Amino acid sequence: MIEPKVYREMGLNDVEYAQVMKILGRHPNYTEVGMYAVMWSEHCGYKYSRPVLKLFPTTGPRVLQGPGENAGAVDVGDGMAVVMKIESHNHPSAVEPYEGAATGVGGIVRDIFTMGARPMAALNSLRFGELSDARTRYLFDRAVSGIAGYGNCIGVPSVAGEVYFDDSYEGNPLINAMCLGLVKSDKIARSSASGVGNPVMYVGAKTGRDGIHGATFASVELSDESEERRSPTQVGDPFTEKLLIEATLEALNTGHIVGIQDMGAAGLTCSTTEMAAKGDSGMEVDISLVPRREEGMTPYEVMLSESQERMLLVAAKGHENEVKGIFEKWGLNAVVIGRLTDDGIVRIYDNGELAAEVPAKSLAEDTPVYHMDARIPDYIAQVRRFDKDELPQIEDFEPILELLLRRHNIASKEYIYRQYDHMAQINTVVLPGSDAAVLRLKGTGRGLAVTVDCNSRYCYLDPYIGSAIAVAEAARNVVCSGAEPAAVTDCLNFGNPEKPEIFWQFRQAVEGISAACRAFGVPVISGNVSFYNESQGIAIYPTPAIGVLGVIENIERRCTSFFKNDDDAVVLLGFNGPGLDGSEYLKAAHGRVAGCPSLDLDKEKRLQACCLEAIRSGLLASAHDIAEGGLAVALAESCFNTEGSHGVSVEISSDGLRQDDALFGEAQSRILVSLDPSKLDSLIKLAAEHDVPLMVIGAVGGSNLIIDLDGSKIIDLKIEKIESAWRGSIEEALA
Amino acid sequence: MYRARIFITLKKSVFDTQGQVVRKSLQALNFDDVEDVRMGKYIELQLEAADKAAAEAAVRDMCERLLVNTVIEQYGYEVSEA
Amino acid sequence: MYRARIFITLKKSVFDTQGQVVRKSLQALNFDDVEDVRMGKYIELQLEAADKAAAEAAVRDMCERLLVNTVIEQYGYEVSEA
Amino acid sequence: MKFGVVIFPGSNCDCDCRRVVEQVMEQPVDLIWHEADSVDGYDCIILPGGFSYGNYLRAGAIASHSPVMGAVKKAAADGKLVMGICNGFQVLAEAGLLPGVLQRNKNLRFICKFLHLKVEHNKSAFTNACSPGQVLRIPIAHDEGKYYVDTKVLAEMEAKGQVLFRYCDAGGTVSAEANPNGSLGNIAGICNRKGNVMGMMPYPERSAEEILTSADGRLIFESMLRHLRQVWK
Ligand SMILES: Nc1ncnc2c1ncn2[C@@H]1O[C@H](COP(=O)(O)OP(=O)(O)O)[C@@H](O)[C@H]1O
Ligand SMILES: [Mg+2]
Repeated sequence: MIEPKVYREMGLNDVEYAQVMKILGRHPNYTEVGMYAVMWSEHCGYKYSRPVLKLFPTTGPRVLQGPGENAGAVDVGDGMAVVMKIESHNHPSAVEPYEGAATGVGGIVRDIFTMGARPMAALNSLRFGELSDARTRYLFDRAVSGIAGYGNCIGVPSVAGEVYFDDSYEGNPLINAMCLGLVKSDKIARSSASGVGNPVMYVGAKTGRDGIHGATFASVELSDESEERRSPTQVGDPFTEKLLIEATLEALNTGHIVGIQDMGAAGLTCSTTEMAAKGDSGMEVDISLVPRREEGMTPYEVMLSESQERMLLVAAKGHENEVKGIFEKWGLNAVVIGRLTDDGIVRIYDNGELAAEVPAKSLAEDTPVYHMDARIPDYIAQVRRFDKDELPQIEDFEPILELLLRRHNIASKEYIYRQYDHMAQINTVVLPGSDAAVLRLKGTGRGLAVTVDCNSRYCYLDPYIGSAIAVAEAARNVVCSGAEPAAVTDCLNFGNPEKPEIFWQFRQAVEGISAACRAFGVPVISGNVSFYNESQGIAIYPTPAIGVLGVIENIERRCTSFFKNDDDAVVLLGFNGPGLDGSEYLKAAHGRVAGCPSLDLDKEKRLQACCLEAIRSGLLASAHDIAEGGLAVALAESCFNTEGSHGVSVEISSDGLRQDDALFGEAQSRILVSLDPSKLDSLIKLAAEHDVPLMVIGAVGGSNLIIDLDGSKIIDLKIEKIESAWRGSIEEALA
Repeated sequence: MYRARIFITLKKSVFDTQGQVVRKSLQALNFDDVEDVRMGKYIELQLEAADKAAAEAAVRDMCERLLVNTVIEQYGYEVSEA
Repeated sequence: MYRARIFITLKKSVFDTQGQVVRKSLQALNFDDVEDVRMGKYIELQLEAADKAAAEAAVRDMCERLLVNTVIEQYGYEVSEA
Repeated sequence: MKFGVVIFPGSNCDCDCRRVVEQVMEQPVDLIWHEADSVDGYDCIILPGGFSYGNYLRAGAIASHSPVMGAVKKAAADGKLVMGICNGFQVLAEAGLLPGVLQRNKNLRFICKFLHLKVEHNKSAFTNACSPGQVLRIPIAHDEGKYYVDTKVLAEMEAKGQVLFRYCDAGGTVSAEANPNGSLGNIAGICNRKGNVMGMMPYPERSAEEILTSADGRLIFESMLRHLRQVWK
């Protein structure tokens, strides 16, 4: 019999333990308790989040695979599918940033090629404390190196991402890794295991004691104790991963693989039970056959190890040697460790001796579900008490613009993406630096645009609206690149869901994402939940990172955010309005995080439709989403073109807003575009058809950024000067 | 003046993939009898200190604070008069 | 069974960028008296050999053929019975 | 003209090279497994970029001992063209087919970006389609690209025209600011004394199509074709 202390420490509560006993009709043994504990943790079992996640729209004409598999898949035309997913690796990265971030990349890439898709691009969404803090600088630098070290080695280009710095992440940085891959639509591989007698094969790296109970570790708050509880850190081996990619894709190509699943969180426990459950099968495996690199491992340790770069697959009977041969050609282990049965039971033997015997579905599907209490947090009322008229008026706008351009949340992210190979596979036709990365689909004339976005300060101020804005902004970035948004993947990073205030944030966020996705007709096809992002009891800002994939029908009609030709007209497309709430300006110039951002989904939809049609019709030379730092920052960013910078001169009026709001406000649903003046009439006509306001505000040219506000020239700065401040800011902070 | 030699390796519990690959490569070169290759870092430096004990203390301190990632690495050192 | 410890450093004539960076970082941590930091590789391995001399010969051979790039690197080693 | 692109475990850019040879240059090309013991029948062997054997120990070191490298050495001795790109260059240097070594970049970080290369002369099998001093826009993506060789060898290489490409600015000036990784003499690409083995850190196949914002890399493939056609005539 297992002591309550033991199962509680593993993460099961008394009610859950009783439930396990009921399922088994007996006391579970130590190994079985470990297996239930890890599979019923939030990280694997989604016991708190599952009822809420049901709110997402997950279907659509393009969807080939929604949530529930290793990754989602959408049809991108010509019989091709894109497989996509995002995942967190926050807790491991807080302890060992290089390996944590690296293995995060490894894990998400495995999810993609497990579906039979060749990984074609990686993205990342990062959150840290402020770079003025030494520990943060270390975490940031090492995490970026880890992503680079792993991604570069496996030849998957890291094409886009985002990073924000805010005190709320100081004790709990976020590392979210996203990946997409390409596969023929009729060749998508799945994780369900069927066919009695089919051999179960273990392939890839050997098993050690790393990361045991990693999944439960991800389901508790970080404290000094977590250092102790932690079993050896997982270290990544990108070289083995690269071999695993090639061998797996080659093996899948034989058509002799029935089902396949990577071993991520909860290792063998998760892969055996999930594969069996999905295929309505049972499975018998003998873990003494599992290749090991440490001696004396117990069944518990083997079943819970989270060693990296491993997969479980079920081959068609009689073809195991062919499959084995492929893995061995690539220098990898491939061992038959068991076979499928039909009784729905997973039996784990250790050298012939029964070590665990559990119904597959009881671990993989019938996990406990909790309907948690939700309560609006007290801080919401406080931050809403925001009267912008009380803010001191600013006289001198130039230093404010320079300050904003240097803000690490706004400054160029070159320091990061220089370290990522973003060109491998020669598909990246819009490199990092524009609103979204654009990849060509070789041999089709079409392309993809991808981005990941989330302004978590907005989400803190209002999780519902903030999350809807994250979807809107990501979609807008993709639209500005000339693509039609096709699918969303999301990584929901929150604090401890057992606290009603956190659960409220979580539910509001999911509702906001759902509303936006429905409005834009874009389904959620995959995602990941990361709770317990707290340190010393303080939660991070709610951070639902939203990845959006868009499809470009004609790759020649792609668009970037940079001004290209002198004398092009500069146009503000979209809906001006108040936007100081939650803005970077409010924080940077006034030290305040307050107000409530707003978004009108209908207007946003019209704006995106209009912009997309304008790009598709070849009207625009550039399109740039107006986000952090408002119009003034967007103008500057459009000037900073690595292929030759431009100046710009505009005249605007504050039109009922405060002057600082007109310059730096972050009202949603606005896009800054430039175009040949001869095409202006067509754009005006198009905007009218879509019922989208449009303002011609100036022209590209000169070598300065000049803004005339309400009849006086309030900003006149040399591009060269502000560009080098913007480009160098993050690197300076690290020096 | 003291001379310190510092040897850093991965902890035994951490898998040394690099060492594995190097071992396989040595075997392919017909060094069949090679086993258990561990790859690590080697640092040599000179430092001023009051005496050998002080030099050793300083070296330990450097290792803990900067040179070694104690989450996954372990280290040894030798200090001698230079 | 013999145990070999191999120390690989850049030749004196080759600039050690990493060593320089580490020295600066150490000084920033107030280890002011540190000089001449050289970064290198440390390899530990076990090997079977008839006797110590044979083990040493094998280690030299491994270094020359694979472990060391003699264009820029130099090495030392210690072999002991394991 | 038959091309062969070698795959080492950990090669990443084999398919990119194959695409450019096959689709852009319209030449036949095969992928060659690292265990192959012959590369007979190919006019040109390409060692692609990537992280062969994880670049463990030293970049290119372990791959340089692969069985196929014996065959590549023979092909080189027979006067066949051999081109190493990025990791391929590192392999050739480790294999002793090219002088010098590639060390970690001076900033100790991976660097991925477009930059400019100055073509030193056009009297080589790899540059004959360029004009002397021509500036090519080609990207780099590497961690260990700082070229180093001792001064005596360098002087000899310079004298024999073995330096083919140097990092420069858009105007063609070879300066310290235009040197991304600390390479000696801004060296980005070299050939052996005989002129049939070439290694370069920048990636010509990543800039061989207009859609990738530069097609300058084509000139290097074009040069090899011209050279081979001459030989065959
Ligand atoms: N962590 C990162 N990894 C890779 N690219 C990044 C990262 N952070 C930012 N970028 C790139 O820098 C550019 C600017 O990012 P961001 O300021 O988030 O743009 P936007 O506001 O248009 O979404 C984008 O091209 C983005 O992909
Ligand atoms: Mg953004």
